[in-house]
Amino acid sequence: MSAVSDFPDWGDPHSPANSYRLSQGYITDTFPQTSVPNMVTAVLADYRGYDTMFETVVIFTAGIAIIGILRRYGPKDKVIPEQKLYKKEPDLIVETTCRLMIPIIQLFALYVVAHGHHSPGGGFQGGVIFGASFILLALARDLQAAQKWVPESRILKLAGTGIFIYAGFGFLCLLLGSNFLDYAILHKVMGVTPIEARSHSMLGVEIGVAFTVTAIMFSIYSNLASNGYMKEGL
Amino acid sequence: MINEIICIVMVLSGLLFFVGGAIGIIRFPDFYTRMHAAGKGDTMSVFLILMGMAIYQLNDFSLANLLVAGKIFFITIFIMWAGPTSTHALIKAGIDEGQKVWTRKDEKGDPEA
Amino acid sequence: MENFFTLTGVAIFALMLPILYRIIVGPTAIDRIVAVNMIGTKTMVLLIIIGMLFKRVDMFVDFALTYALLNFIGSLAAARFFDRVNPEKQIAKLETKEQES
Amino acid sequence: MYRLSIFLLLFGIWIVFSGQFDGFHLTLGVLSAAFITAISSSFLFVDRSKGFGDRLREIVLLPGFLLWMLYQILLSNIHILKLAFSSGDIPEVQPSLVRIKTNLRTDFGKWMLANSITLTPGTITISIEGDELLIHSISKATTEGVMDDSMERKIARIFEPESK
Repeated sequence: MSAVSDFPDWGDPHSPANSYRLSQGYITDTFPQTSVPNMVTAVLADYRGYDTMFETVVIFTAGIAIIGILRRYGPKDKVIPEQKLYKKEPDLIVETTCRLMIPIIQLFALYVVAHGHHSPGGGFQGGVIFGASFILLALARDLQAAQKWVPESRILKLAGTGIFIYAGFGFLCLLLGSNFLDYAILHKVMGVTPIEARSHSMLGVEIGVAFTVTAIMFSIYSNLASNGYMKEGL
Repeated sequence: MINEIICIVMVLSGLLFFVGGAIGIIRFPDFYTRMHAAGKGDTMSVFLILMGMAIYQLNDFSLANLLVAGKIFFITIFIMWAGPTSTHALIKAGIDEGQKVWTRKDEKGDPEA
Repeated sequence: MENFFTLTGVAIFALMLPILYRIIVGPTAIDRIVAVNMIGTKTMVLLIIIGMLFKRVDMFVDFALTYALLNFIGSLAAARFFDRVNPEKQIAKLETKEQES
Repeated sequence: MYRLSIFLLLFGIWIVFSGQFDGFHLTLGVLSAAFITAISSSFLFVDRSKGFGDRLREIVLLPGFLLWMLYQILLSNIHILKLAFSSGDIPEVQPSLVRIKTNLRTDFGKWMLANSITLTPGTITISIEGDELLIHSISKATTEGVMDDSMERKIARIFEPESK
C-alpha cells in the first residue's frame, strides 16, 4: 500500500519512465515522423512492425493449433449422440435483440479498427469486437446461422489473408527499394507525402490484423462450443 | 452552474437506485425475486448516472463535447436495450436449471410441500 | 466537481461489496452469474467516471461500450450454457408444483 | 429503398462514433457503412412489406411510448427501493407465475411487449410460446397490474394498427 503512494502521478511528464531518453524521443518525434496522434499505435505498427507482424502470426498459429486439437470429424450421416443435446430452438426475445444489435456492433468494430490512430483501438481490438458480433449471432440463432458468414472452410483463408496483407505491405516496401516494413517509401504508390504514407500504411496493416483476429476468434469459439463437431453449438 | 446541479441531482438519485438494487440482491428470498432487483435496479440508475454525466459534459458547449454526449447517450440506449434481454435470458436459464419458486407459507400455517 | 466524481466512484465501488457477498455465498451458480453481471454494469459506469476524472471521456466511452457489450455476451452465453445442461423443459413441472401448494 | 435507409442510418451512427470530419475519415465511414449494409442488411427491418406511411407513423409515435416507458422504469425502481427498505421478511413479496395471452402477431410486437413487461414494476417475462407469455410476478398487486391489457393496446396502436 505504501509503495503505491510512491508511484508517480498518472500522466506526470516528469516521472522516470517519461523522462528517459528513448521515451522522450518517441514522445517528441512520433507526430512529425508519422502524423499519428496516438503514440501507442505508431510504436506498435510502425517502429515495431516486425514484432506486431509476428504477433499476428502467433495468433494464426494458435488458431491452427485449436483446430488441430479440438476439431473432430465424426461420421458423415450418423447422428452424434451429443448432437441431440445441443438442439434448441432460438429464443424470440434474445433473437430479436441480437438481430437489431449486430449491424451496429459490426459498425463499431470497423470504427475501432479505423480510428486506431486517434483513440485507443486498432486491429486486435476491432477484430475481437467483430468476432464477438458473430459469436452473438451464434448465440442468438445457432452455429449454422453464423457459419453462413464465416464457414469453416473460410476461416483459415481469412486468417491467411490478414497475414498476407501485413506481409504484403512489407514486401511492397522491399520491392520499391527500401527496408522491409519501412512504409515511408510507399508514397510513390499512394501519391501522398512520405509522412502520410506511413500513417495510411498503418491503417492497412491494422486491417490485416483485424482479419486474422476475427477469423481466429470465431474459430476458437465455435470449436470450443460445439465440442469440435462444428454442428450444433452452445 | 445549472448543469452541475442537474448532474449532481441525477447522479445522486442514480446512486440511490444502485443502493436499492444492492440491498435487494442481498435481502430477497429466492433467485427470481433477486432477479427483479438485479434487472431493474440497474437500468434506471445507469440511465440517470450516465445522463447526468452527459449533461455535465455539455457544460462548455462545443461540437466535440456534443458528440461525446451523444456517445454516452448511445451507451445508455445500449444498456436499456440489452438489460431486459439479459434479465430474460438469465431468468429463463434459472427455470431450465430447475430453481424452485419461493412461495410464502400460508397464514394457516401448513408448510409448503 | 472533481471531488464529487471521485466520491461517486468510491460509492459505486463500495456498492460492489454487497454484491460480492452474493457471489461468495450465493446458493447456486446462477445466482453468482447474476451478481457478476451486476458488477459488470457498475464497472461500466466506473469506467466513465474514470474518464471524467482524467478528462479523456472520448476515449473511455469506447472502453465502456466494449465492456458493456462483452458483459452482455457473457451473460447470454452463461444462460445458454444452463439451457444445455438441463435440456428438458422444467416449466411444466414448476407449474404443477405451484398449483399443488 | 430499405438498403438506402439502412446505409444512411449506419452512416449517421458512424458520425456520432467518429467525431472527425476530414475527408479521409468520412471516406472510411462511407466504405464501412456500405460494407456493413452489404453483409448484414438482412438483420434490421425484417418485415419489408410495410410502406413508407407505416414507418413514418412508427417514428412519430415511438418517442411518446418511450417516455411513458421511462416513467414506468422509474416507478419500478421506486418499487424495488421500497421493497428493499421495508422491514421484516418483506411481507409484500408473494411471488407467483402468471400466464397471459396476447393478440399481437408480429415477432417485433411480441418482443416489445415482453421487454415492456420486464421493465414495468414487479414483473419479468420468462418465456414466449406462440401467443402465450409466462410471467413471474413479485406481489399480488403487480399480478393484477399485468392482467389488464393497456400496455398491449399501446403497442398495438403503434406497430399493428389494423389488429385491434
